[in-house]
This record gives sequence, C-alpha cells and structure tokens, in this order.
Amino acid sequence: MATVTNNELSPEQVRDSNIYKQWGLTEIEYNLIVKELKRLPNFTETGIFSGMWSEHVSYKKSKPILRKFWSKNERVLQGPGEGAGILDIGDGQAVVFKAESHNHPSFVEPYEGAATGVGGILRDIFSMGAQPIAVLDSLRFGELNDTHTKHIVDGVIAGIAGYGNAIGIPTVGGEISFDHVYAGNPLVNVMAVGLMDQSAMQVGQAHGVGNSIIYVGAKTGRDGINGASFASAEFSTDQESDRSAVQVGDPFLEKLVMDATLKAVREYSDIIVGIQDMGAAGLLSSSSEMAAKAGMGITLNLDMVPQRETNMTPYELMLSESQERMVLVVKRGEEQAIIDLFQESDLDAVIIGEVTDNGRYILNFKNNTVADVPIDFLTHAPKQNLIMTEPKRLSKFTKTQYQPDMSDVKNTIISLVAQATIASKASLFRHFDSMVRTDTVIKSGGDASLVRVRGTQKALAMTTDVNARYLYLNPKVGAQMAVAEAARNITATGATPIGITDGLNFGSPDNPEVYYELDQSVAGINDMAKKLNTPIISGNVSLYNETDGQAIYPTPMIGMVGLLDDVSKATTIAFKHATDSIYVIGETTDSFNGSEIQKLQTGEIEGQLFEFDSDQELASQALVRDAIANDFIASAHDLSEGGLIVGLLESSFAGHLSFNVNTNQADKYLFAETPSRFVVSVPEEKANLFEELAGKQATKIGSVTDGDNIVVNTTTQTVTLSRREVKKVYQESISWQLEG
Amino acid sequence: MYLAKIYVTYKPSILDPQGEVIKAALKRMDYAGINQVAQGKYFEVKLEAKDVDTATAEVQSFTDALLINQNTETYRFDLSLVSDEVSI
Amino acid sequence: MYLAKIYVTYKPSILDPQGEVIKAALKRMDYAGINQVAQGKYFEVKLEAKDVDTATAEVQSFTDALLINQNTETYRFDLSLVSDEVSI
Amino acid sequence: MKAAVISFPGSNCDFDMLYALQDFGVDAEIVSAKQNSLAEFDAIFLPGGFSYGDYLRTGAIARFSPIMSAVTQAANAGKLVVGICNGFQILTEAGLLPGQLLGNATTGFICDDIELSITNGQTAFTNSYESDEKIVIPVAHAEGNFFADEDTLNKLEENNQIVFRYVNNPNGSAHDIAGIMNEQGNVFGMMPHPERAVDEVLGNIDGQKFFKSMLSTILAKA
Ligand SMILES: Nc1ncnc2c1ncn2[C@@H]1O[C@H](COP(=O)(O)OP(=O)(O)O)[C@@H](O)[C@H]1O
Ligand SMILES: [Mg+2]
Repeated sequence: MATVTNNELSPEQVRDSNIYKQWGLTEIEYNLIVKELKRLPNFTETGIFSGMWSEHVSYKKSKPILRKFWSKNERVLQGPGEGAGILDIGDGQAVVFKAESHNHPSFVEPYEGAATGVGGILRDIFSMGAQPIAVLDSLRFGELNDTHTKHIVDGVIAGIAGYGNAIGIPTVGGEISFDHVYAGNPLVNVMAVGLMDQSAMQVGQAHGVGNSIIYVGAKTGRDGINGASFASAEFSTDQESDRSAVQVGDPFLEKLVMDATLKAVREYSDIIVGIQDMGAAGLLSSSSEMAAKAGMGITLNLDMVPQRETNMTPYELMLSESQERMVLVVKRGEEQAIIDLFQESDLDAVIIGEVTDNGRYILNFKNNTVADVPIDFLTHAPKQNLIMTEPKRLSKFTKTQYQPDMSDVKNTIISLVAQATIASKASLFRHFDSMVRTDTVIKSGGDASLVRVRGTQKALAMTTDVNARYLYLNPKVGAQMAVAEAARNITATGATPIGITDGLNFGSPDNPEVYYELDQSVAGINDMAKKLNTPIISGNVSLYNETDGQAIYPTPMIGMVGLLDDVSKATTIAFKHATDSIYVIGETTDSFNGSEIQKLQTGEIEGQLFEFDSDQELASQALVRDAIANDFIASAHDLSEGGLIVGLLESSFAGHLSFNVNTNQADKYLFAETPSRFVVSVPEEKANLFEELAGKQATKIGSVTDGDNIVVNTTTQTVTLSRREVKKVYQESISWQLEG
Repeated sequence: MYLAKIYVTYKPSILDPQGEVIKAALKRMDYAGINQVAQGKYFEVKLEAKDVDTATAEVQSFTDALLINQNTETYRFDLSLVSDEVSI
Repeated sequence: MYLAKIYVTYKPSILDPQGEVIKAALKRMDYAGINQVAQGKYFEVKLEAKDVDTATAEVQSFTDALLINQNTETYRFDLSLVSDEVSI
Repeated sequence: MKAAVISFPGSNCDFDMLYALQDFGVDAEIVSAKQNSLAEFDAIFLPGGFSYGDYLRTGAIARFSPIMSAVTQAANAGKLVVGICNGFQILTEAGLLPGQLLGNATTGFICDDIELSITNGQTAFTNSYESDEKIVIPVAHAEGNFFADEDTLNKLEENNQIVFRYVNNPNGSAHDIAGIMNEQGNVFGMMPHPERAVDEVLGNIDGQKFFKSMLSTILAKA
C-alpha cells in the first residue's frame, strides 16, 4: 500500500494533526477505523471514510427514526433505499418520485445551489430508468423586508428556472413561504416525478464478478469537494471561508446524459446491470454503495477517471461533486455498445473499474493502491443513538386560541392577501416553464398540479406542502396536518393520493429538542400516511439547518402524488359560472394558534395547536372525490393558510367571477384555519344531487356572481370588496415587496 | 467621472460549459488552430467619485458584492478618468 | 501561441436591460455614485497561428462569424504572444 | 405531406412539435441536426428549446450545425420552414429571417398565456384564422425581444411580413412583433408556442388553426 502521494499527509500525520476532525470524523469513529483496518488509515482512506460517514451520505443520526417509515402497500414496487421510490399505476406503468434538498448551497450561492438541486433530483429519477415528467419545489425564505433575502429569492428562482427550463422538464408546482427563522437558512427542496414502463426498472446495484464500472458524463473537477460534510455542518455567519464547496451546473450536458441514459436503458437493458447517479460524495458513494448493496467488492483505477483539472489527488477525485455524472455497471465484454451510444452524443464514457467478489473497496492510482478497505464497513457508519427531550416551549403553550382583532375586517382581508405567504406566487413561478412536454393539464396557481400520461386516460396529480408553523406548535399533529393538506390538494383535482416523498428539514439533531421534533414529525407523517394508504417511498434528510444556534421551524416537506383514472374529470379551483352555488365542506371552529392571522396581527406564532380529526379529514376528501367522479361540482379548492376568505378569493381570482356569501358565523371564522375543509361550487342543475350525496358534510354559503363586487355577510356585518382591487394586491404584493 | 472596465472570468477550477461549446463550434467551422476558449463577462461602469482611490475602493466593493460570485469567479479591472458626457 | 482577449458590447443604440437591472440593484445597495452600467461579454481565446497578422485575421474572422451578432454587437480585441502552457 | 422536426442537441420541444403534427395526420419525423439532407421533406420545423445550451447567444451555435445548409436549401426551394421559439432564434441567426431576438426587456424567463392578434391572415401559416382574430398562445422564453433596424422594420410592415403581434407586449419586441415571415412567405418564425395549444385536454386549442393553415397550403400546392 502506497501511503504518500502528492505530498499528502502520512497516516501518522493524519492521526497527529487531527485533520480527520476537520473532515467531520469523530475521534471514536477514527479509532474504530484503525481497529477495523488493524493499521492507520492513509490520507485517502481517511477522506473516504469522512465522506461516507457524514450524515448527508450515511444518515447515521436520522436512520433510527427513518426506519420507522411505513413504506409498503400493494402499489409499492420500490421503497426507500434506491435513487427514488416506484409505485405501480396500472397498465404496466409506474410512477417514480423523490425529493432532495439543497439548503446550504442555496444560501451560499442561490443560483447554482438551486440549479444543481434540480439537476441532482432529475438524475435520481432517470437513473432508475424513468423519463422525468415534472419538477416541483418547496421553498422557505426569511421575511421579504431584508435585502439579502431578496437576493436569495431572486437567485433561487432563477436557478430553478435556469436548470429546469433548459433541460426541458416542466416545473409544474410548488410552494413558497416566508418566516424570519429561515433568514440565515433558506430551504430549497425540489421534487421530481418520472414515468416508466415497469419492464424498464433499473436499480443501482453492482452484481456480477468481472462486470465493468463505466463512468459517464461530465469530467471531474475540484468543485464541491467536501460538499457532503459541508451539507451536514451548521452555519456560523463568520465562517465565509467554508463556502467554496458549491458546484456549477450545466443543464445542456445533463440533457444529453439523460437522453443517452434513457436510450441505453431502452436498447440495452439486457447488458446494463445497474445505474447510479453521482450525488453527495460523488464517485465514492455511488460506486461503494452499488457494490455494497449487491454484496460485492469493487476495484477502481482512478487514472481512467476523466479529469477537468490537472494534478487531482485520489481524495479529490473520489469526493468531487462535479455535476452531470453517472456510474453504470455493464456486463463484461459488452461495454463497447454502451460506450459508443454515449459517444454518439459527444459524452465521455470510460471503463474505470470492475466488480469483484472480495468485499473490498480498492482504489488504484498511478500504479499504487491508495485505498483498500472492507466495503461493508465503509458503507455502514457506526450508529449513533441520540437523546430526545420535549422542547420546553411546548409545555408552556396554553390551550386558549388566539382571538383575532376584528375591528376592521375589510382592511384585515386586504392586509392578509398582501402577506407574502398568502399572496400569489405567480410573479415567481412565471419564470418556470410549466408546459414543456405538452402534458400539463393543471399548472401552478391552483391546488395540486396535474400531468397527463400520454396515450392513456390517466393523469398524475402532484403537490408539495407543509405548514411549519403548525409543527412548531406541535410536531406530531402538525406533521399529520401536512400530509392531510397535501392529500386535500391532490383530492381537489379529483385524483386519489397514492404515495409520499418527504424532505425532512430540521436543526441540529445533537440538540435533544430538535431530535424530538424529528422523531415526532416522522410519527405524525406515518400515522396519516397509513390512514390515507399513501406509503412513504422516498425522501431526503437535511439537518443542521441553523444559523448561530437558532434552528429553523421543524419543516418536513411532504411531496405527494395522486392518480386520476380519467383525465376528463380534472377539476380546478376556479369558479366557472355565475349562479353556481358555493358550499363549504367540513366544520369551521376556533382554530387560530399558528394561523396567518395570528402572524399578521401579533407577529408571532404561539399557543397550543388546534385540534385535528383524521376521520373527519378522510370523510371530507372522500366526499370531494365522489362528487368530482359524479360530475356534480364545477370547482374545488382546499382551505389552508388564511382560511375560508382566502380560499374564496383564490377561486374567484383563478377565473373571472366574483361571489356573494353568508357564512352565518362571526367574522373571525373567515380567518380560522380549521383543517379538513374545502370550498366547492356546484351548478344549479346538480345542486340537489350534490346535497343528497353530501348530507350534513356540506353547508351552502352563497353563490358565484358576475361583476366586480364581492360580498361577504357574517352574523355581525356585511363586507363589500372590489374584486379588481383586491386581486391587484394579491397578484402584485410579492413583486412590490421584492422591488421595494 | 470614472469609467471602470471590469473583466470577470471563472476561477480555473470551475467548469466553463460555454467555453467548451464555443470551442467545439469553432472547430466544426474549421478554425483548426483554436486551443482554448473561455467566456467571461465584461462590464463598463461609469461612476462619480472624489478621487481615484475612492473610485478604486468603490469598484472593488460593488464588484465583490454584486457583479461576481466569489465562489466561482474572479476579476480584474482598469479605471480611467473620463469626461462627464454620459454615453459609454 | 497567441492569446486574444475579445471585448464584446452592444452597439450604443441597443437597449441593455441587464445593465439597467444591475444599475438599479447597485443604487438599492447604496452605491450612489453609479451613473451607467453596461454588460458585455469577454472572451479569452488561445490559438496557434504562424504570425501575428494571421492570428489577427483569424480572430476577426471567427469573431464576426460566431462570437458576435453584427446586428447589435461590436467588439475590440488585444492580441499577445504567450507561452504554450495550456491553462489560461 | 412529409414534415421534418429538427432535433438540435438541447432542443426540448421537438417531441411536442412532432406530436402536434401527428395529431393533424401529418407524416412527421425527428431529424438529427447532424444529418445533412432534407430532400424528402415538404416542410421543416425548427422546434423550441436550448440548442447547445443557448450558450454564447440563443441560436448562435445551432446555426452552424450540419443540417443548416439543408434547411437553407429547403428555404430557397420554396418549402415551408418554420421556427418556433428557439427555432425562430436560429432562423434569424442564420439570416433566413431578418432581425435578432434579444433578452426580454424585463429580464428573465417568462412562461405565460399571451394574447396575440393576427396581423396578416393571408399567409401559409394563418389562412384558417379570421383577419384580426385574437388568440391566446403560451410563450416560454427569456430572449424573445425582437430587434431590427428601422429600415428592416419598415420593410416588414410594408410587405405585410408581420404575421402575429402581441396584444400586450410581454418582452419589449419592436412593433409588438411575435412572428414574422420572409418576403417569399415560406420561411416563418414566432416566439409563442402554437404546438402547446392544440389539445383540448390541456385547455387551449387556439393553435389548431395554425396547423390547419399550413396543411391547407401544402395540400393546395400538391
Ligand atoms: N415555488 C413554486 N413553484 C411553482 N408553483 C408554485 C410555487 N409556489 C406556489 N406555487 C403554486 O401556487 C399555487 C398555490 O400554492 P399554495 O398556496 O402553496 O397552495 P396550497 O396552500 O393549496 O398548498 C399552487 O398551484 C402551487 O403549485
Ligand atoms: Mg391548496
């Protein structure tokens, strides 16, 4: 074993200088490595352990909790553990989806951070053999009154657009909200959805002794070195120097890689043994995990790795996070066909190693062996059992619900629609191509988005949701509500929810209160997922979302997909005809703690979260799906942030009609955020049928009207609004705040 | 008034996909002698400042803050005193 | 080997929205003295040529053909002889 | 009628165009930009996307692809040559249409449904529309701001070469131009995407008459 190349530290120097600590290994972990190898690890070996044992790659801290996810039902073809999860959607077809976070890179370098997030999640999808069909996002920023936040918002939006538009996969939906806790730690989660024939399924496994490891795509540079350990570190505002680990994306190259990979899967499925994208910890984690999953070993010759820069060390080659790269395992002797296919698109495709049966991870470089370690050991970071304690704030919250100040209801409504979290995000998502591929039936701007499956009657509904303020007040119930809300959005299109991907964004797990939040959130997601029969088939964990010790709200983003068997039933939120009756489905109760109105009027979020009844939720959703299947309703919209009044206004603004309603409740209930509710409109000739189906679940509150006047009667007063004026505030508020 | 001409390029380690694509196109167009192509940005900024030191400090400050991305880009600039006539 | 540094800018009559956006951003960031901002492109091209005249002709030829759009852009360039070492 | 949809590296609306043509019963196929003949085709479509990553300038690199001399030949032979979005940008870079598409006046990519008016309803691309009909067609571009010098613009106006205009100009285009043709009337480019507006399921069929117009033109010639 050669120990020193390129003036690297010797094994003794590695030990004595404690450099492994800078790379994120603890002393206990380092000693474990020494014990297992029965010698000191050299520089490269220490580096690869630090990469593989980082939280970002190994999930060593979150795994005990993630294991609890419920991820099996009759549809699941592939659960967590591969690039993405896969669900059966009938006709021999399958839907593939997953979410990924790029929080830290997007804070450091918003454009490239967000862009490479999109690139990375798309590679997860097409490496399974699926054609990506849609991208969604879930974004959290600080409040919009801060110049730096504006800069981050602009960069992140431009980055998602820059990558997604160019590669030609529509960004069909997402969500954005703003709270001060994200000012130093924005969240950029992206979700991608793909479609495939079940026969084309690929997994990232390296079976078969002697089979070849082929490197495909961009050349390796020094970008993003240590990105994996960087993603697992907390930010401190004075640590600018750490910020060199951001990669630069090239969507043009990725489109070539994507098209060629899918062509290879179509034409050579018999000789391709496995495919894996290079994500966190690059070539290192992709190659070692493929071999470990297959119970094999692997030997790589690093001299063969295409290099963009000179004098790269083995450590750099293995840990580089250069984008747009893939690893393929191909049957021995059949490599040329694959190499030719990629070269036709002017892409590098090079044999860099082979599968072995010795269970070892061996790296050769310039005629030396620079690493030789047991692969099982490398890919299984020592478990960590962390402690959890209930956050102190939770026991201090009282049950009393906040009571909104209703002294000026009209202006309260206008201020509410101007709030960045409520106002239309169209001025932002307008930068995303939502229609390329010409399959987008329902675009951004409603509840869930809907993408048809060409050549069939089917369509896939998709959404991302989470209201982190609820989780801040109650991690478990808040998480149930996040899943419920995602499902309500899917249901409002007429589709049935079928599965979940998640993006678990939390603070430092070493803080027992944060670890508790993580545990309770997963428990809440699980509860509701089981009720809805929507298994969690993939996901992502992003921890250490803190700045100077201040953690973000617990923010487990829920990405959900639904199936609509008959696309002609697709329903949108827009009111369709004047005189249609408007109904509210579900009860409205005193639900104000954690609400938008509490935030608007007090600037704070506090108190015990209001109640959530999952049976009520299921009943409301079942009714809406039934009513849509029977063609009884013209529009359906779920109620969430801002309550009934915001829901009504959105259904009005999405089309060109107004409304006249009488809630028969006090003013404040216009703003209550009671879950499990929808607002629907029903044509006159269907009203009886609908009422019969709904029974007590629906309450008629008024009708859709022509003209500019919006009239809202409550038991205390009548409020009249100009549709044109309020719509202008709703549509332009974000631009005003960004430009102001 | 001062005119700053600012030349921004990628740091050597950063991928320059544009440069690669342009080089390939030039080769296809039979410019055989082309060895390397890098594309960067070029800014001309006119600014008022009380003296050349202030102007220099100002240019460095806003270039670092806005014009470049310090993670991936580097720059150099020339500064000259110009008449107050506005068009560049 | 020759190194050509090529500076491409819009013709004066062409509106440069990008430049305007940058100027507005700089003003918001309190760089009050900023008068005008124009954004252009900057290329560094290394090429082999038998002498400086051939290199000059070559640079003009490919810049006219590919690097600029003559409807809206103009350019100037400097040429220098450099050693054969490849990185710029 | 046989139609070619050219696929440049980075094109991403090539299949959208193919499907739209096939919906109208056209015998259409994708042709790689590495090919150099288009002899067997009656109509050539340059689709939207980011050819060569849109590096340098939109369309600048694509215009030097091998296929482009065949496209020029087809144009000179009087065949229909249609560029949508990036295809329009490529046709202007190649000099088959005048002008250039600059960055949007309000910077950034815009994807939206946009109202167009039919300025010339007597062309091979619009004869199925009523003159002065207003339609809604999606746009999706960051560089759709049509620029040409005064003389060129005057000539376009005088010769009725402006085919579509924006009702509310989204990108700063001179004379609100959304689509133009050459003097002979066989080469056409537009920034909006009619192929995204042909399918009932997607909620907009205002692009159907664009395809019907071309079909009737070709059938009339045959
Ligand atoms: N970042 C984004 N990207 C794309 N679409 C978005 C984004 N943010 C919001 N939208 C769209 O705006 C609409 C409303 O979003 P949201 O208020 O989050 O809905 P809901 O409260 O029903 O979940 C949805 O159609 C959503 O897809
Ligand atoms: Mg909703």
